[in-house]
Amino acid sequence: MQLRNKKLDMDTFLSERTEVVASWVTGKDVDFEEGVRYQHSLPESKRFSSVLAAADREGRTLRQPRAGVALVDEHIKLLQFLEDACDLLPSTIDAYTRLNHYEKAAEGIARSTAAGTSLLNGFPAVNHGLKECRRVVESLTKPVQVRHGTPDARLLAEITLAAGFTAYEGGGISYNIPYAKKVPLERSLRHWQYCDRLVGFYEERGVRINREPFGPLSGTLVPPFVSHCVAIIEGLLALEQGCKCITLGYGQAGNLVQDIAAIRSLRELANEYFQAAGFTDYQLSTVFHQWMGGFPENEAMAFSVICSGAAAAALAGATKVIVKTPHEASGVPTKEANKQGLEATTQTLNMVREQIFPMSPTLDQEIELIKREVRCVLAKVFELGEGDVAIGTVRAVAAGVLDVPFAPATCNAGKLLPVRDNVGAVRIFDAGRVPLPDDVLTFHRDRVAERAKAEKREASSQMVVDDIYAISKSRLIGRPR
Amino acid sequence: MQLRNKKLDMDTFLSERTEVVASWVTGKDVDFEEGVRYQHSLPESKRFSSVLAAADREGRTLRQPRAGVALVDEHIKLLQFLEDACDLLPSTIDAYTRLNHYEKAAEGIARSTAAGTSLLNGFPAVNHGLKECRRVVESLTKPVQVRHGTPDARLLAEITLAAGFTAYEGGGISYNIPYAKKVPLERSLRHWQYCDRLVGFYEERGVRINREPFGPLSGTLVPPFVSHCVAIIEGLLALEQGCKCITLGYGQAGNLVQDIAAIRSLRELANEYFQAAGFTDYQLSTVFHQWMGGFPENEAMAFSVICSGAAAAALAGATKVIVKTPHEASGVPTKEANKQGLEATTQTLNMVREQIFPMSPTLDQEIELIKREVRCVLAKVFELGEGDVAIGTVRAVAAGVLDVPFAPATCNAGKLLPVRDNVGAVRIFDAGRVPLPDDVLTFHRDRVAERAKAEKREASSQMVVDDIYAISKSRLIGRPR
Amino acid sequence: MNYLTKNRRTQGANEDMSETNVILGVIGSDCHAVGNKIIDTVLTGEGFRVTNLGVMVSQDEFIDAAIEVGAGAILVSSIYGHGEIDCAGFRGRCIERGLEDIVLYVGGNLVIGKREFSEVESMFKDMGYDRVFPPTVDIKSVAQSLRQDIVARQ
Amino acid sequence: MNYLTKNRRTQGANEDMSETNVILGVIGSDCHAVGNKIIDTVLTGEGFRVTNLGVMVSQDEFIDAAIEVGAGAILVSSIYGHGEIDCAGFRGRCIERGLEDIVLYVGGNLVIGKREFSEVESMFKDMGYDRVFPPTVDIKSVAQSLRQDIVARQ
Repeated sequence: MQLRNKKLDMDTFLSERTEVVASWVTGKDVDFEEGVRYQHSLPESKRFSSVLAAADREGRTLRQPRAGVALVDEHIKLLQFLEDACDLLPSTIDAYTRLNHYEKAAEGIARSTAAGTSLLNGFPAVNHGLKECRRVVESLTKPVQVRHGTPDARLLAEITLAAGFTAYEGGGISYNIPYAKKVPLERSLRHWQYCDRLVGFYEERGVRINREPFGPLSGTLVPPFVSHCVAIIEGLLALEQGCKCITLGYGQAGNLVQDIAAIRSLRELANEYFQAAGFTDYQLSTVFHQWMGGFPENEAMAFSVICSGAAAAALAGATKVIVKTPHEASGVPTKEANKQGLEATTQTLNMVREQIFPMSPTLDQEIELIKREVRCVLAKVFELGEGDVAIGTVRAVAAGVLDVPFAPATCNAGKLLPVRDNVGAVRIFDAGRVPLPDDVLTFHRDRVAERAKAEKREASSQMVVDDIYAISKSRLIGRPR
Repeated sequence: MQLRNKKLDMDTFLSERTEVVASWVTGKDVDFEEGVRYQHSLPESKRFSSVLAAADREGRTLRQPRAGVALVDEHIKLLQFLEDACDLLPSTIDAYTRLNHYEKAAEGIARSTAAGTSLLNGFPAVNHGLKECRRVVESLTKPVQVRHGTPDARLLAEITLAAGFTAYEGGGISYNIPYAKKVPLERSLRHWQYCDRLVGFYEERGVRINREPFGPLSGTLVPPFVSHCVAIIEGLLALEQGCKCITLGYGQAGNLVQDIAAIRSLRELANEYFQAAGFTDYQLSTVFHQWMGGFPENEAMAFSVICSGAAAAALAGATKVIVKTPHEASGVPTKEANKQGLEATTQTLNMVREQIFPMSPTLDQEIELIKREVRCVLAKVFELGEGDVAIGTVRAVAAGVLDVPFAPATCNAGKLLPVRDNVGAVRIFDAGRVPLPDDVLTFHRDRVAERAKAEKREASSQMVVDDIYAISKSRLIGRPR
Repeated sequence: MNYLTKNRRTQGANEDMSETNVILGVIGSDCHAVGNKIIDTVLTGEGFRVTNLGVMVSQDEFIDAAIEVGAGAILVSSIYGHGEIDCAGFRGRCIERGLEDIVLYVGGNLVIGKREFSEVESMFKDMGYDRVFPPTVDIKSVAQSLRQDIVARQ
Repeated sequence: MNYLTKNRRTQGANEDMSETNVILGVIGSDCHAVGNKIIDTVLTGEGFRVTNLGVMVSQDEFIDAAIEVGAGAILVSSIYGHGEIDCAGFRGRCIERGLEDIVLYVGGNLVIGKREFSEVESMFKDMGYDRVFPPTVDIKSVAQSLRQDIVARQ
């Protein structure tokens, strides 16, 4: 299969579909036409796109947790427990399903049943299959999204969309580079064209499914322009396949001005690129992820990190915020801790949402910086792809033009090295092979030098490591002590 | 005794002192000269003024809890438990001592001993006396402040300052109007001249005692200019009596821009007035109180309120922050909850302290508004006092020129009625008899009207009541639901 | 200080109750004034004739006022945690002074520290209070109970 | 992806250990890469010869690498909570394949949900791991134990 950014034709899709639904036993239950009918039977209040549109109109920031456990009844109980404290529900998929290891997921389900507690870190939707997934949707009153990290998420999409989930996270870059080790980028991009086309088919039948590229990538000091480039590319790829409802994401960096500039520039840049590519009929929203790096073990301190993210999300005007829990440092939280994260977030959103973060030259400068960086990198991506953004992406990643810091994928260059500046904004310590203009590189270098001077040490990889662990050690900036 | 803003002469002070130390049995143990020697024996690390000066130099915000229990050993254990999580320690005095009801405090101590748990809401320092208070100071490594709410705090000052406490909160207005019902203002002002003069005597003997007027007043929607006027007046009164180390306070209002403008304008105004009165040799710092109104019962939500205050304190550049606890809605917290408040605050301060809230026209406007309001009201205070700020204060309060909302004191007019505007800033709904210029009143009226329009209801006392309970009900603004 | 009462009797006024006197105040050395003003406003709006003694009220001041106006109930608030001391013996004092049947309510942060409300409630009921409320209680629901309890006692 | 190892061997290098091979990797279907890179950097800085298999490593891949370089220890990370499944039977598999005496460490967020670390530690020690670490462990202290344990086994 040769990758191009072109809408998949029906024959290609259908022949591929035969393989997809045959790849695990539960696939055979999926009937697209019946799925469309089922989706149409859902009330507006359970449709992700409608709830997002209303929030966007009202300038509200919606709350969404992460949550998923091995067994269906327990999963339903978990989501019902969280439902009152949030606006949008997730079903976080387990790590075996993400790698299409359905046998291992089956083992995890069996062992979880035996143990009486979930031994999987998420909900194995493929193994449970269409009817059980519908039982989840039917037990809830709010829209449910599939959140995962799956390079080949075709069967998962077939099952969950037919089952009434109304939003689907992921993308060919954002669910490969931070989540896989050896999956070729061409392959994951192609598989996500399938998912996007499936969403496009639903759209053509009057069923709007929300599509959300995964914003935070490795979640570790990712400069805004890096995740923005990926988000915009995945948005363009999704639009091409007929998706109409796109939510672009960004993970909290920790410096308030930079975080606000990031969300504001993300929306503006996305509209710019989508419209330049000829798309006008789409619904755009943004998602802000509370801090995705290491958390403090101390729960009071974890609440502080959660609240800082909630405040930034509201001040930035993000359409929704993905919420962490006070158990974050210990992995999968209890349902009570999960709810506490939502409650702290709710209070913060409610105390901040009407407030306006004033425009200022500092904020303007930050917005313009991100825009210039994104435009530089994306220009190179289009150039490398000779106008085709899918081909350009594969080549740009291979060339280190698109480079995600601290990602596991071997296709990723990993030469770009970020570090915080003296006010905690994420800057570039080593640009690797990312083609940024000299004055932008000088700006980053000056900011990093300012910090190095304040700390009376050279900027080095040690400074980067210090930054990675800073928040879990109760600091924003990893200063020497 | 006739009140004037003039340094008390030695004879007056000494003859008054004889009465003061005789007013309860523990008074006889106080020897000023011996107290001076004891204070000199304390290391620099236990001196409030030194720790404040260092923080001010470094631009750090220090953390201080509230804490006090009935019995000395338990009080020491409590402060030792909190010591690692904060920079400055308190001894919060119980409500009976605050009203000089030492017999009732004695009963509280006896009943607490019998019950094996504190039945008082603070530490009855006067009843415990000099030696026991010194045992508190000697059991700790950080500076300790007396925090209370005492209109006549003369004996408490004599005992605690001789015992090695190095900071003393309160003032003739701020510890009367929000704390007492029928104490004439002349009397509390005069009694606080005594306290200030005592601090002045220590200063003259080379012992610097920090003095902190109580900033938040009634803690309920107090417009910044109201508390600023009181803070500046009490600063001037303290300076006149020879105090040199002044910390002026402000209680979080909840709108970030207003809170930052408040702390910045407070420092600038204080320097302006202190220097205009001829004082140049003083040490000024600021204190930001986390939200002093009603808290949500839900502890996760309470953490959010705590963190919002910590963030505002750090962004405003306050020298210290007074920290609330997740038990706030339930009254006196456990020591564990107290520490959790400090931990959440620590994390927030550490994640915010290096960040800079950008200057902007909006912030400038807010700073200038507060300055104009303060200058108007203080001009009238000086006019009413024919140049004497003490006399002017008594007359201004009687005339409703100085007016603290929601205060219990009958001497206070209580005609000023505040309400939030559409972005959550505290504005004036009814100015009562406070002499503000027409354009300022128009500004407030327009802002309140904007909110009323958004809520499709008239601004009314119901809106004010809604605002009072909003934060405890998980909102900043008390909108109709 | 009448701004909060401007809207009194504009809504929810229950004419049956308009002659029912109740005494309101914050007991002991407690200076928390805000909640007291709000309770006054709401109860007045609900049709009670409220004699509000404000903050820092002694047991005898409550009783004096109740005798003077012939009150059907005394509503005691305590926010600062000394309730256990300040509120003890109040029922006995009422009986001594001839108010055998008066309805006695208490509410607020009644003890030092976070304790189970049910435990606090029993303690204060044992002291002779008819009802005990946490600080978060909806005042309108208090008004409703108050109506019933006063009628039941008459 | 060598930027984090630029400063290797500049500090704390222990020459005695410079020939000690250890195998490092994140087990199972776990893609958490950041901590893995840091552990590599620190252990290398401490003088170990680290063979880092990165993320998503199977038990047999660990054992293959250990046999190939003659490693004294295998360090298994698991961050995503599936440790209970992924790590089971590893000691047995090592013995089957002739690595009777190899030092076996495991660390990370090893189970689903917040549990007492002591409980998790016992569970994994029962599985045959020599030491079990929480995610917050100081890697330098791990290096110290590692040195001692490898010497003790030889």
